[in-house]
Amino acid sequence: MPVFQELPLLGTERINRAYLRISVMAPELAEKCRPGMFFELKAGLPSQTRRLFKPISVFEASEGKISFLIKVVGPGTRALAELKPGEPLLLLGPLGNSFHLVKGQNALLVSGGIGYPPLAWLKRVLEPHNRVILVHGGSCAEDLFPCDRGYTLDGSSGDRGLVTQDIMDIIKTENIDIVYSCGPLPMLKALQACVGDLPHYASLEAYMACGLGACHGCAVPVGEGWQRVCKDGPVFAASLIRWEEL
Amino acid sequence: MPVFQELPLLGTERINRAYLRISVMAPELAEKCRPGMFFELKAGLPSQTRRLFKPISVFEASEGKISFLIKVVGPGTRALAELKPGEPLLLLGPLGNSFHLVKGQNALLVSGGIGYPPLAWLKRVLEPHNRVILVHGGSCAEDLFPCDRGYTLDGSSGDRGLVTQDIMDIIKTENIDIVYSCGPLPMLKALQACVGDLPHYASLEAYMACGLGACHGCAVPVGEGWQRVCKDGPVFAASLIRWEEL
Amino acid sequence: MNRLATALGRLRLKSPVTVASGTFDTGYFELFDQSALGAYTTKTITLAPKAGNPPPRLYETEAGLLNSIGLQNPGLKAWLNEDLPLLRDLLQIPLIVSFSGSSEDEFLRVLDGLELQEGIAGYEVNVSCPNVAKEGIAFGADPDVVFSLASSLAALTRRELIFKLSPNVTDIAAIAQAAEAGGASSLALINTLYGSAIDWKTGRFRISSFVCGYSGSGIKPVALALCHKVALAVRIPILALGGIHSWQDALEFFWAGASAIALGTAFYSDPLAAVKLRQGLEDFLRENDLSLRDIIGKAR
Amino acid sequence: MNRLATALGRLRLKSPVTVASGTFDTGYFELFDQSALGAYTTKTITLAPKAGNPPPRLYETEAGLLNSIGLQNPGLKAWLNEDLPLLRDLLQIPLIVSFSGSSEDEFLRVLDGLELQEGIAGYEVNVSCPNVAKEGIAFGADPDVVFSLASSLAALTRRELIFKLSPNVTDIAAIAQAAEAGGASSLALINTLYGSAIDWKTGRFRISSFVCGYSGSGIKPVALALCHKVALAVRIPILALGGIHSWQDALEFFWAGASAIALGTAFYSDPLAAVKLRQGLEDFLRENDLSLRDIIGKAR
Ligand SMILES: Cc1cc2nc3c(=O)[nH]c(=O)nc-3n(C[C@H](O)[C@H](O)[C@H](O)COP(=O)(O)OP(=O)(O)OC[C@H]3O[C@@H](n4cnc5c(N)ncnc54)[C@H](O)[C@@H]3O)c2cc1C
Ligand SMILES: Cc1cc2nc3c(=O)[nH]c(=O)nc-3n(C[C@H](O)[C@H](O)[C@H](O)COP(=O)(O)OP(=O)(O)OC[C@H]3O[C@@H](n4cnc5c(N)ncnc54)[C@H](O)[C@@H]3O)c2cc1C
Ligand SMILES: Cc1cc2nc3c(=O)[nH]c(=O)nc-3n(C[C@H](O)[C@H](O)[C@H](O)COP(=O)(O)O)c2cc1C
Ligand SMILES: Cc1cc2nc3c(=O)[nH]c(=O)nc-3n(C[C@H](O)[C@H](O)[C@H](O)COP(=O)(O)O)c2cc1C
Ligand code: FES
Ligand code: FES
Repeated sequence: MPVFQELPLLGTERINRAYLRISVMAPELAEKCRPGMFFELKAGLPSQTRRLFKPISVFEASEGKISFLIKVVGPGTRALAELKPGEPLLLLGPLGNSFHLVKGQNALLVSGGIGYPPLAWLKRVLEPHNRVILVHGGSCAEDLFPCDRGYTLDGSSGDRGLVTQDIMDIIKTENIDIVYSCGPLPMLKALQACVGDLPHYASLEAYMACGLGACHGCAVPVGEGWQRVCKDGPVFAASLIRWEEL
Repeated sequence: MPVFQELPLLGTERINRAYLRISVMAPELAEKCRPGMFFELKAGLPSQTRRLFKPISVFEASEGKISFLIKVVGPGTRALAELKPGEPLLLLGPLGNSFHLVKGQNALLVSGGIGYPPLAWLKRVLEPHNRVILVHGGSCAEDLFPCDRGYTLDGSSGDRGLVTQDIMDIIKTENIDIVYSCGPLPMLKALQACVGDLPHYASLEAYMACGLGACHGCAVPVGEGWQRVCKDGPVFAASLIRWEEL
Repeated sequence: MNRLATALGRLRLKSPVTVASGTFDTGYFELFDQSALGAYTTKTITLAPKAGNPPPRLYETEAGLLNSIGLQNPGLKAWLNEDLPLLRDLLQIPLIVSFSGSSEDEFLRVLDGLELQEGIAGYEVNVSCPNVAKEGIAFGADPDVVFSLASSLAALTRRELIFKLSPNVTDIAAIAQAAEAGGASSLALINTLYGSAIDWKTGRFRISSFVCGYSGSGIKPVALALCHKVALAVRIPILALGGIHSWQDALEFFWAGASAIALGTAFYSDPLAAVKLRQGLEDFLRENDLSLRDIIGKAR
Repeated sequence: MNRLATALGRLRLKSPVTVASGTFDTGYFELFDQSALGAYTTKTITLAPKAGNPPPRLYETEAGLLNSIGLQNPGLKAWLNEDLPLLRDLLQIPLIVSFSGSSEDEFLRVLDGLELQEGIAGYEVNVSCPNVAKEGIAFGADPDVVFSLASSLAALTRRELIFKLSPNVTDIAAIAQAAEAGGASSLALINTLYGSAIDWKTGRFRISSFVCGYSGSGIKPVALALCHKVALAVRIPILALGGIHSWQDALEFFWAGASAIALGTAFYSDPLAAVKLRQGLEDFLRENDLSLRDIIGKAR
């Protein structure tokens, strides 16, 4: 059951140039978080009064603290970057479902861009019970974060190219049993093409308004009709997603 | 000829609770200012990007410095109050005409509320050559500023009542030759009723958009048709104002 | 004394604050108590299920929200069997069912189905959704069609019959009068304005359908002007909406002639908007020793 | 090569940036050079002088501006004798004269008077001002009336004939097609939306006329949607306006099918908006090695 709260920002930290990491202390909320879940966030600044909340994945929830890793792309995320410690952060959540957890498997985690935070956390959660490989891609060095294999479009860090380019190889050589993914749609689509019949859980993105399942704004083609990323997702079994419509 | 400039705020000072005094260093502009003239002002803050400039009278222009006395009443003036020294103030001006200056006369200056700033400056300019009495009224002690006679509606400072209540007396006992005024319309209207045939110059207020005479938004009933407060005023000969339409 | 009591035709409301069709569901009651609301309005339902429009369906503009949901809904039958029972169990406030159709016959068949059910206090007839090719706006733009539809529906029900009007017409007052003459017992206005947004870098429309519905604070001045126009033209009560966020916003609409208001997009910038609005309104009325009816339609 | 060159029917423009009728005058040229603009459009003039509406005439809303100027103007005769000579002397860019009337005959008489004068490059026929009881909207809302007016005017002039349309109609594309069929050589859209504001404390309308014109950033999504609708419906060029502030805003309208744009309310939040817009546009086109015509109407 999601909660709406206004909490003082604990800390804010610039990472690379375009990213920031922010956190709040919220033991009860942190308890409820699982990898894949997200919050609708908004900076408690006058400029944001009439603006929408923005969906942001939980990057880490431990010891009562919840933190988020955010890329500044537009007005909403820019305002989050302006928020100073002690100023109010508005949170609605935790929202959505979470990744299906397994044991004793070889798990491949594939993230692109701002798909990184939920998989980074998933990795830490899976690792005690599984062998986990996290590959991550972005457009330049700025977009790279700690992972087992990194890719950049411009080759400025890690391997040059797409995060999906070596997936077939990795699946074979590492004997992968299960795939988890989060990132931009074209990446997920290309990934699903490589994954074949392996179990694959993909976390999808969508523009959101309510975050609660009320407005049907975040619909994606899953199963027979549309499913709501905010309420039915964000994690879907990749086999149920109608990829050709994305 | 008005100029559009972005200047760093020199200083800002809270006065009473609802007012602030801000200033910029602008020797060339200061040269051109006369009592009665105003600027269109806007705080150079992101929240103001799409917002209108607000007309604010020159409170003082001397030694290269221009200052303004502003009452916080809505979003535009609130943003001006938030502006910190060094942050950009956007100025368009000086705009409008100025008070007709006289010599060797007994001048009565009557101001109400935020009509005070131009008359306070006019007083300093007239004083070397005239005998000047400034009476000022507001709703409570907060609204009072240095003057020869002050009035408040709630009696919390100065005399209790309307700034116009003793005008007839003052005109007689002080042998007034000329009247200058600036304030809310009902006050100006009541004042004009007391003033009779004495020369009376009133500075009018109006909601403004362009400030340059282009939009005809600030029209007031003067002479045969409408005159623009921003371009034809703000100072009008009171005898030409069609008071009954105000 | 409840200063906030109001009525929409046959419907007495304990709070003048309601919710805009399609923007809200019972999930919000996990965040606040339903007693803040005077009524609950459903998303628009249609006779057959509707899949809705492809994504992306939403985009936030400088002063509002664009949407193109495309009336996604499970259709009358599934709604009656799955949604209605849950709503009946949960709601302690009047339930208003919004519905639409692509022909008068379809509207009538939906109403027939709903009339057989208990626990429904009123209907909001959506003749104004701009997203769907055949439904909605075709009806909402023609006074004769609206009159005929209102007459047919009014003959079949004694429940509150609200007609929800589109702002995208030349003369909303004429449509309002047609609905009133036909037998609508109140009016809801406005639905979304036409709106669009394009990615300036690539030329791609931000939403899959080129022209979508525009809601939120940017449309408030339009909604207020049309509310006042309609208030001058009809005698039946008005449920006003369009960009309302705060209790001050709501007051503007009451002055202009609204008997109740609805919040939609406001929930997405403040999930507690309805609670705060109701409280702010109550405080204002108490401080000024006024009731809602003292100000409804008294703008000057 | 001038990447910004464009045309409105018979009128070649060196810059696609123009000014919205009634919002601008030559006073701004004390702040920036007229060469930023492709053309200069006057405030709307009418046959007889018009006093305009009583104050207050303006109010700033959360996302725009309400106005009720009431077409204040000195009338054709005074304008020809006092304003036109000054404009002719000052302007190095094409002069577009905006005019209106309360009957077809009045429009024709104004055109007759203007045709006798040199130094006018085109006309903007205002059939869309929402502030005045008899003028404007009565014409703009009826395709037959617009067709007849356009035919009569087109027969009398070889100058650029722009019809300026109102957004406050059910089907703007039908009006646009009527203007085109009649002989309009381009279209300007949109004029202001209906809008209103009320002082929530007192119930007083913020502006002397209850329903006034709403402009500024809040109407941009509407203007863009209607621009695209009309672009799909006609072949003549479109001069787009309504809430445009930045070069990114302008690009959205070019993608949607506009050949030129105009700024109005934007001048009141940035007197240099036109200069910055022109520059931003030029930089964008140069960096992407594009010309304006490569993107006009290419939204997808
Ligand atoms: C479930 C979920 C989890 C997310 N987790 C994170 C996270 O952990 N960290 C993070 O930085 N971002 C995350 N995002 C993306 C984030 O929500 C958007 O970047 C944010 O909404 C942008 O808001 P804005 O106001 O700054 O920019 P806007 O003005 O809203 O958009 C700027 C640009 O980004 C695009 N965009 C906006 N929102 C989305 C979206 N939801 N999906 C795809 N494109 C979008 C727009 O089309 C536009 O081009 C997540 C999104 C979802 C749906
Ligand atoms: C020539 C001139 C000189 C002025 N000089 C000063 C000055 O020196 N110091 C000062 O504090 N103020 C002055 N004002 C008034 C000042 O312009 C307004 O208070 C300001 O525009 C309010 O802007 P806002 O965005 O804060 O509030 P808004 O939201 O614009 O308005 C808040 C309230 O004030 C009313 N209001 C707004 N503008 C005006 C106006 N121009 N006239 C009357 N009522 C208005 C509105 O109706 C509303 O009720 C002057 C006005 C004019 C025309
Ligand atoms: C996401 C969304 C979905 C909507 N769905 C419907 C609907 O199903 N039926 C309807 O009559 N109106 C629908 N509307 C319109 C709203 O009910 C309301 O008329 C409009 O949004 C204006 O109000 P607001 O500005 O407060 O949101 C929808 C609006 C939004 C934003
Ligand atoms: C103060 C003001 C005066 C206007 N006067 C006229 C006018 O005389 N004739 C006209 O056709 N449009 C007039 N308009 C409408 C504008 O030309 C323009 O269509 C509208 O403001 C939308 O553009 P914007 O949002 O860029 O301002 C006026 C608008 C404003 C704000
Ligand atoms: S964002 Fe509203 S249903 Fe998902
Ligand atoms: S404010 Fe535009 S003419 Fe005075």
